[in-house]
Amino acid sequence: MSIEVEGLCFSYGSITALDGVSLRLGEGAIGLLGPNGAGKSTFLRILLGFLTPEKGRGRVLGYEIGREQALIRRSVGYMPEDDCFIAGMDAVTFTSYFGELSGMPRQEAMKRAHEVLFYVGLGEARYRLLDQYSAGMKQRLKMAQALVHDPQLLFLDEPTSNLDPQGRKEVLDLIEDIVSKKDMTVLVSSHILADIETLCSSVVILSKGRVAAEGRMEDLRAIHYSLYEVKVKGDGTGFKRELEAMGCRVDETEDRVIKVYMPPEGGRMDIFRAASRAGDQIRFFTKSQTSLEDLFAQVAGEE
Amino acid sequence: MTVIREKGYYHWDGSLVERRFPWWPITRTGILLAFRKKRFKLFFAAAYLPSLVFLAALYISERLEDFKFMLRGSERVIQITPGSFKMYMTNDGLLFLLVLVLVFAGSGLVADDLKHNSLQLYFARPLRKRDYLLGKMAVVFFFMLILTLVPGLLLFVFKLIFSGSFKFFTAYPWLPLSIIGYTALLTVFFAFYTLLLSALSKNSRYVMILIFMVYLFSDILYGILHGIFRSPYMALFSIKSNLAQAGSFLFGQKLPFGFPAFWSFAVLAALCAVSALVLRRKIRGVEVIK
Amino acid sequence: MTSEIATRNLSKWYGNVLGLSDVSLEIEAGITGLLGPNGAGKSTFMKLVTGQMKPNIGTVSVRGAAVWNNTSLFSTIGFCPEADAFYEDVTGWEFLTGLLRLYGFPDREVRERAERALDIVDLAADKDRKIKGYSRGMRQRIKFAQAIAHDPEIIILDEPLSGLDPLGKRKLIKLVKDYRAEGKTILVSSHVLPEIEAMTSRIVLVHQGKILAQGDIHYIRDLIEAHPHMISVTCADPRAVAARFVADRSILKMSFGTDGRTLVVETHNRDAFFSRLQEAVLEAGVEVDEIRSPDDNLQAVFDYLVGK
Amino acid sequence: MKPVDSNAPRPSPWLSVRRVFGFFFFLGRRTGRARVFFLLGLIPVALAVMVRILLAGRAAEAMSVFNDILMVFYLQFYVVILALFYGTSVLAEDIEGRTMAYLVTRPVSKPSVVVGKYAAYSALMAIMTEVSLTLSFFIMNSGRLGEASLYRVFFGYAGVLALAILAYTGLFTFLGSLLKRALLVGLVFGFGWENVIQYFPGSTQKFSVVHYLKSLLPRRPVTGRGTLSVLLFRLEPTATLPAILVLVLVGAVCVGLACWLFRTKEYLPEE
Repeated sequence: MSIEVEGLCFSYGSITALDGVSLRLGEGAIGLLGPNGAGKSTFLRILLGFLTPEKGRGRVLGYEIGREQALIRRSVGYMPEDDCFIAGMDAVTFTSYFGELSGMPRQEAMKRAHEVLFYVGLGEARYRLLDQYSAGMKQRLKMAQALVHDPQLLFLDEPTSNLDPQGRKEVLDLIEDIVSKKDMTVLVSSHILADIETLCSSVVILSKGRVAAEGRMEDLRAIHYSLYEVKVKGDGTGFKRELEAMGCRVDETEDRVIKVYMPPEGGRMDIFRAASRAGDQIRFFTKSQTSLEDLFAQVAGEE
Repeated sequence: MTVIREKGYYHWDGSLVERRFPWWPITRTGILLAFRKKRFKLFFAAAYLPSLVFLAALYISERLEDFKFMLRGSERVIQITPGSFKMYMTNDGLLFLLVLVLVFAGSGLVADDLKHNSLQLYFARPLRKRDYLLGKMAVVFFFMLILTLVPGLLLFVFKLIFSGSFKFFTAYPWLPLSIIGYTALLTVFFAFYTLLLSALSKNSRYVMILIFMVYLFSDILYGILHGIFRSPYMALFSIKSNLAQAGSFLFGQKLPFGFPAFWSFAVLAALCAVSALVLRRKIRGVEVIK
Repeated sequence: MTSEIATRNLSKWYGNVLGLSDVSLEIEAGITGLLGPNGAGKSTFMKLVTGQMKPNIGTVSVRGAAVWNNTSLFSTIGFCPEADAFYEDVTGWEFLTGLLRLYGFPDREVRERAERALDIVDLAADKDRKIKGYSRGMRQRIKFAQAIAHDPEIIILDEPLSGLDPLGKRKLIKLVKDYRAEGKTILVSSHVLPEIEAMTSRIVLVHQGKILAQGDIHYIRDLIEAHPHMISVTCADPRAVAARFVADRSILKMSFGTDGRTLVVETHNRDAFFSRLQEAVLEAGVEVDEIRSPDDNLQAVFDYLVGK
Repeated sequence: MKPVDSNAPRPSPWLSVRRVFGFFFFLGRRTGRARVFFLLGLIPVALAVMVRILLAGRAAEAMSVFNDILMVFYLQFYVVILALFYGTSVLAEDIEGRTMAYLVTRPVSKPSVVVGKYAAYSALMAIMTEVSLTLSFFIMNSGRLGEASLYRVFFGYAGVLALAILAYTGLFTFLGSLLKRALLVGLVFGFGWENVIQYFPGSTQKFSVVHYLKSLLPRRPVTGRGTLSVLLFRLEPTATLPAILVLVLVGAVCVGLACWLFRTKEYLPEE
């Protein structure tokens, strides 16, 4: 059990950020979700000991928050959400500098810095000054400094924001590779749900400072009624009329995806029969699981 | 046995060590960054000018005969005494150049970390606030000592070399100690002074103005107050006068201002205490915005 | 359609860093997605269109008029910068009204426009709080508000969705589409591909300062004939379905997923394949879980063009 | 091609300068730094009160103390420091803070941004310094409030101060648009060159702003205590009118150059 917290409460003056959060998080990649201001960053900062909770206590990697904070920080890598770097420095010095501050001997830190910079895809740009780094490159640099001292636990706050597609793929592959080795736990807080879906095996959704939903990805996403999403060649009016004739509820999203709510007795093959009757060609067909986005909206309740 | 290094993440086989001086990397990097700033080397070199002038004076005082032709008018024979060391150490020119070096090297010490909010990177490490502050202060220690203590001791040694005897040392054995004492006082004070101002704002340009303004203003304030009240205690307002008073005491010379040197030490210590308090409150892992 | 923004062999570099090289582009009304990896030149292009940078070679013009130092043009352009940079000590209201006054609107109109813009991005409740105290999402929304408060005809958005949570993103995407409906011209750059796909299918792919492709995503997709289309079919017995296609000449390659339930087919003629697939499924009576074409989205087009 | 609709608001240059002025005058007052500088300005007032108590009755001496100590404080320290900070930040502030995009994409010409900000910060400085000057002047001369000549002298001082603000702020605005490390160069100029040049006889003094300011002071600051007095003894004043002209010219030319530079150069933090 890498993280256990009991009844965490914290508020910034009048705004309550965390209102009694109790969690037991295990190994692998855990997604931390929630609308702006739900308390995600506050939760991470409490685990790191930047903020002391008003009520409640917790243990990270077995060390008590607050009392054994130095031990926690030695084995945790933190990648903050907002931009942070040191002007006038190049990437290698920057990364090895923070490696040293984590307790690595200087030569080791320098060697490891080069290695880690290649992992995050900054291999060629590692000698350039940070002032000339684009937002995406600074993002990867933050990842590098979180990995340099080889932590057991990684806190990633918005790891893929302002990364281009190639960058995002590389960072996601890197995180997946780290998680696959099963000896490092990663807590990912992100707004890009597609990333959480690819990365995480279990998810925690915070809303207004409380745990709105928690559990393994599959359990949360199973839904009871059968909903299918279909795209056909052409506008599909014939197809929709056929479906309604069979008693299905049909509606269409703006990017021409037809949502078919199939009554319990109907089978999915009826959809294909309806299409061939209407002479329309099905080009996209899937049995819809609640996508994380709907789950997010449903749980966070603002939809 | 062929081993193919797979692409992907590898662990680091070393182990983290509990270092005796966790703040040392901060100092080393701070100094490195200062030297990388454009035109800093120029200011740094300029700060050595006063010591070169003093060195020349030393040389001339030993070789009076060769320079007779130059000194035809002035009867005053250049005699090097601890007083002249004190005069060198506390003169306006040197302090002005030291402040310029402070403005250049010290303004960004904390301000840049606040501006680029990299404090959270520092404190996500097993680093105590004390280590962070000590590391940053040691950057100022380095520049102040290398511009005051090192030349001071060297000049003392040159005095012995030029005069070819240890007479000077036997006459004033305590002089090196005063040099060390005074430069230590100066260094600690300027470290607290610079860090306090550097922590007050994210904008390092504003900090540059502050470092320069507060130092100069304190002296002008003394000038004005003295003009009005004619009482020596007004010198307590000026940083430069306090340093001069404390320096004279440490060099065993006549005190330039008519009050016990203890007061100057007290004022300097009080400023350092204020700075420590503000720094403890201002440096936090993360800017908690209400 | 008349082009709102037009550039002719536009090139820009600063120092020896290449920004854009030889870009000729026409952007009509509606939403155009500007896409490219880090440092591809997206921000450079947007800065040239909003007159913050001077082109080294070539021209950039909005509605026929050159942009550099042409201040009369700027009242019809709204720009939402990427940087998270503000006048931190003022409140949202003061920030918005301060900038609106630069247009020369009378005070009453400034207040009206500010209120309307704040309602649109639903920051009305926080208008008297200092921007210093805003969360990342709120800062992004106030930044969007200042880009549309003066009701410009042309809206340039550099990474408008970064830092917003999914609900904030949905609202902003809907808002941008409303502006399209009003006939405005919107140029949006974003790194997160699904966001661009949700907003528009008209994209401009930029890479290393050059235009790789421009037009409708699906049109581009079909244009790239050299690259066969991939279709994945997940069902109980993929081999039964595959057996029907072995003889079909238009099928280039077939492969089976490791989970033993998916059949992935590569073909030039998607049309023919889909119609035959429908018959095959019905005749074989195979329960189909999913039919998808994995490379019909932006990511795939992008990877293909960028030469992955 | 849809024509650029003429009704789109396109403020006249004068209106846009006024609007930029309004925005930054408001913004300047809002920052914490303005309060710090304002407090600094109140210190001379406190000193004036002390002097008033001490020199009760000896009006002539009060005037000389005011002229030699307080005016020198204003002209050679307070205004220079303010001008140095506000002048260089006319451009550097928006570039470093990356808020330039908000200004440049508005229908206000770049020169009007420079002039508007220059005027806003000069006005801000004027408030800080003139309030302090007025208070300290009338406190120190509270005995002679009846005399008409007192007010003429006061307006003389206020005028010199205003000219100092215009000239120095203009100069440092120009420096800010030219150099990246304008503040340091400004420091060396404001406190190095301007002080040292007093020693040189002859026309070299003409190359410093403070010379013209001091030539305009109603009473030649001859005596005086404190470290600055030693620097004054070599003053060969220029006549009043040319001095005013030079000061105004320095301010105007520098701001003009800053506008021209800002208009032609692209001001972007290196991408």
